[in-house]
Amino acid sequence: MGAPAGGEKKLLEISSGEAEHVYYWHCGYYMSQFLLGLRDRKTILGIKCPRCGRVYVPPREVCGRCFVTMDEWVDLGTEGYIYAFTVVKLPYIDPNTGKPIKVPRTDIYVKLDGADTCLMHWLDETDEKKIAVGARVKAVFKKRRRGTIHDIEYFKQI
Amino acid sequence: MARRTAIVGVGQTYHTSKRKDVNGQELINEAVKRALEDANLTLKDIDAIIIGNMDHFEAINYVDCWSVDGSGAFMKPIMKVTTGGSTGGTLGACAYYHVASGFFDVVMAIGWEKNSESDTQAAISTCADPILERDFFGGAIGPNAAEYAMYMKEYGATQEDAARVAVRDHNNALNNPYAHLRKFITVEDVMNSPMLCWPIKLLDSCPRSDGACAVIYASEDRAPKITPKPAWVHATAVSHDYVYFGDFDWEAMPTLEATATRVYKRAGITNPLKEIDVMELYLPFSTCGVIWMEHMWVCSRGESPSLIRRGVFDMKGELPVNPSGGVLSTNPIGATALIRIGEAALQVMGKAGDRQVSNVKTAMATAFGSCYWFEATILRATKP
Amino acid sequence: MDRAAIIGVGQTKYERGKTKNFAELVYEVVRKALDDAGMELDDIDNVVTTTNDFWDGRTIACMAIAEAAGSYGRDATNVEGDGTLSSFYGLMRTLSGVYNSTIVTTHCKVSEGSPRKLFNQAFDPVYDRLLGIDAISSSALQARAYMNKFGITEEQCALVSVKNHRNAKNNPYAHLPLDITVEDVMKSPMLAEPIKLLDTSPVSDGACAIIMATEKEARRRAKRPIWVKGVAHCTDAYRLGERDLTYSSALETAAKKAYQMAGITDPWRQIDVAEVYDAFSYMELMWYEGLGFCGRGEGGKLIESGRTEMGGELPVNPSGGVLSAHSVQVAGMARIAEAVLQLRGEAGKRQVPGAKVALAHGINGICAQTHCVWILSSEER
Amino acid sequence: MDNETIFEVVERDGLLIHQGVIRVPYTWAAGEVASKFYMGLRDKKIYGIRCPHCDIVFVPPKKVCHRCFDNLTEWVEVSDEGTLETFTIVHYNEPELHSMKAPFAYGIIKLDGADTGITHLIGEANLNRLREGMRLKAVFRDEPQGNYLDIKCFKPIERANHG
Repeated sequence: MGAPAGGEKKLLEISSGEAEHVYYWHCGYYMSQFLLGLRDRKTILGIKCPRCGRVYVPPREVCGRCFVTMDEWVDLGTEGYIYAFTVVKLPYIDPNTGKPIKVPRTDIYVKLDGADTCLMHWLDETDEKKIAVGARVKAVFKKRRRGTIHDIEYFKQI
Repeated sequence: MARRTAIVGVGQTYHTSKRKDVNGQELINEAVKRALEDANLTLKDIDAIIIGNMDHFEAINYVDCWSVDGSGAFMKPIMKVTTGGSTGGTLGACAYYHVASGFFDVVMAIGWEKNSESDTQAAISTCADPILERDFFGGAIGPNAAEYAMYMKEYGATQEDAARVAVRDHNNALNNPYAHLRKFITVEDVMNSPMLCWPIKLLDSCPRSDGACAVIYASEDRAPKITPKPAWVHATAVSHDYVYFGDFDWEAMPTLEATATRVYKRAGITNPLKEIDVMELYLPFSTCGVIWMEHMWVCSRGESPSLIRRGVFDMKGELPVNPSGGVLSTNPIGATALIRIGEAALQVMGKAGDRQVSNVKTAMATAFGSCYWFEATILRATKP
Repeated sequence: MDRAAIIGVGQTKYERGKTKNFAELVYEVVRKALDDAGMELDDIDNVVTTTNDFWDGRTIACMAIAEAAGSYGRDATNVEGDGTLSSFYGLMRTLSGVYNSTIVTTHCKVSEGSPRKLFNQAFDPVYDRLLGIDAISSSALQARAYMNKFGITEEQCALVSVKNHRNAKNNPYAHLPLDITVEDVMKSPMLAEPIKLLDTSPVSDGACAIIMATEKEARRRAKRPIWVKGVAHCTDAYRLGERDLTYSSALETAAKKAYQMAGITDPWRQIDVAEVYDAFSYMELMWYEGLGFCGRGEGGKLIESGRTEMGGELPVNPSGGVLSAHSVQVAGMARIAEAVLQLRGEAGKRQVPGAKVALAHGINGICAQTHCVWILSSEER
Repeated sequence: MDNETIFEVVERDGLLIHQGVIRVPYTWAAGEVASKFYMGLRDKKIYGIRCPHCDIVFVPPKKVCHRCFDNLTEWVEVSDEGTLETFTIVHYNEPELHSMKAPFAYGIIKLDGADTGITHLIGEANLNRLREGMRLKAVFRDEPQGNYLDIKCFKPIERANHG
């Protein structure tokens, strides 16, 4: 009877250990076309709304504003400018690996020429003083490409 | 048609960085019991419950079902809503519609988070599209930083203007016993704090907290019997528009403008600066406290810094903002926006203690989703 | 309560490994529901989506489908849970006086994740999650408790599977239409005693959308509005060891409340067709009892009598039910959509002739901790 | 770049399927109540908590009674023996979830002195002989780690042990 012995007030924690969840996400037609464009043609594809004319990257089936199906593909090439950037300095846990990311790492929002939305990627420069919003950038492709966003290794300032 | 609905009780935990002494259910229970106590109700009086958080912070699937021991939902209706950072706003709206529809008379909304149970940035970065954006999403700080950089250039605002917002919120928190960070700071402290992403510094940004909040909504029949001065819900509104992070127009803040426009229209507000007595705003960075006032139509473009310098949004100013200390001092993410609603309600009910703004007739609370989902609520001392 | 009606429904075909992504699935059903209602998105003033961050594999999963659901520029919100719950929230918004017409969407691609591991996350991380228990093994505990108490046999459970897979042959959306016998079910691989492979529901991907409107809007727009007569949900205790696993009081409570709203005093006679959430075969028998279709412990006898088959007095799951298509979070809304088709007389080969009152049922959580019951009717009064 | 993780990419009929993995680690606070429960297991004692209002002894213990919503403080030691209420024998393997290889059994056991069932593993047993109502006894882990598996499993009580 009575309270557990010892009267010791210890507060425990339960750990998830190395738990992981594996998914197999279907890219669907539109994202697949985009990724195959990177892999096979080293180009970045956008898609244009037939009603409002907005050019979306990454491409997708529906223009949310007009609620119409889009089918006009636009070859956006590989250049644009930096719309926003972050130099990540504090390592956080990479959800892909459960281990800290390597810092510094520069995340950028690229407004590609001819696009109305931004593509997210990395910049190969981590010195804030050498990065400017509005600077021209160009995608640098890998030699071996697999149909992923990392077929672009990074963007570099021109 | 719509039944009039009011907030009649608010409860929250003493927010802190880590609550090792309670599990999630027990944390929730503290807020629930305080809300019941505040409204002088028992669990029997509650007809339905809504709960929300962000799943990947604690990795609990079917939180509504799991919560029963804390939320009190045993043999009651409960459902879960979630929209990221704006979850608290979504919860408040959901409770409002539960009552306004006529299905339920007394309804409790619960927001909670135990951010200490995982790496917040790891969990939040899974909100980005896994195939195209996840690897490049180091948080919302970059775009906010760029937004303020552009703003300074265009309107002559300074880093000190943002620091003044941080000072205001942090120092207001000294009056709020529930706030997580309660430390007096100066503009100089903010300016000297570590640079996270130019021009945003450590003291310009929000912490992560363990905490819960519960807010009780009641119908027109029931509310006046529960409390002599309920906070009547006059309007709620939501707007958002993105799928990918890259989609958003950082300069124009279309979703904030749309939300503000919509909620003012529904509440019949034409001049927010004059007609609203206090605001509890979801400002994740102090810079947002400069720019967003303009997108909320409180003042015209470029005018916000001068209002901040004049102290218009200070406790004794014309339109006090964040008497509670806001998100910069307390941020249990799934609860954060519901705390805004709860604090706004306390102001209307005249129960905000040391952080009370005198004679509040109209209060506004906002919610901000981790990427540009805005919600807003207008509460008044008078019935709609 | 003011009245509201369902005026449009849309479903994908349910199958494993659908190639469309979340947004494309949702766009498909929103388009179908709008076409079904004869509406354009401009006619819709608010949106409720349904997502689950675990099944979808991303936090704030509602981001992925915002454009596809028609959320742009609209007042939108998001529920996490079974589609019957998000539909109920959609109904509340419709009746709040703030809106005229609401679209509610739900989607799930169960095949893309690891269902057992994702469901294990519903268990208490501080206590029993470490046991590695999942939906099948926890339901097996419930199945045995129920069967042992009332002498329900495995063959009686198997009859549910036989009936529903056969019904699925009449449903073009179903994932697993099958011609099977009780013997086939009994001989199918044992997973967690007494649950065998053919007692379980398939891993299905799919999406569903419904459009609800106020009475005024429904009258203006819909040729055949289906009126919502009653809805209620209720949640049992969290821990299995604290519940009566042999009978669902939460279902009884929800059903009684929904019946009361709808003026139903004798569910067996007043309801013409029911679509229930049979994630496992034994569940359909338990739900008969909780819904008051028969007495406690009489579910086995009821299925044997054939009275819930097509052509029986109260056909249950003419669509093939969840045993024939189980897209988590979608399956409950699919029950509503199927009930609507029945009441409009548009259910094709699975039509129950002359159905005027239908029941749709959804569940949520471990061993159906939460139940939600809907009563729909083609008749106004 | 440094931070790229290589995942599988499958191409099927001109469409891509991307593998993704979420490996966010979690640390859950057990809280005072569950911590006490686990401290008890360390001493091979099983503690429940009693609601005086509802007269229910909860095992495992909880801080709040879900029925009357009172805070619970009355700790009660219960027996490590109890009665099997329901069980299932699992025939599939899910190595990342299961601590035992199939076939193995889960059961809900009502310990003597408790009013609620505890869900757990059944081990050291002839699975063919499991029956509702049979008596089981807790098997404690030799080196407790402060979690649910500090009870390794419950095993059938052999008649000989009853004396």
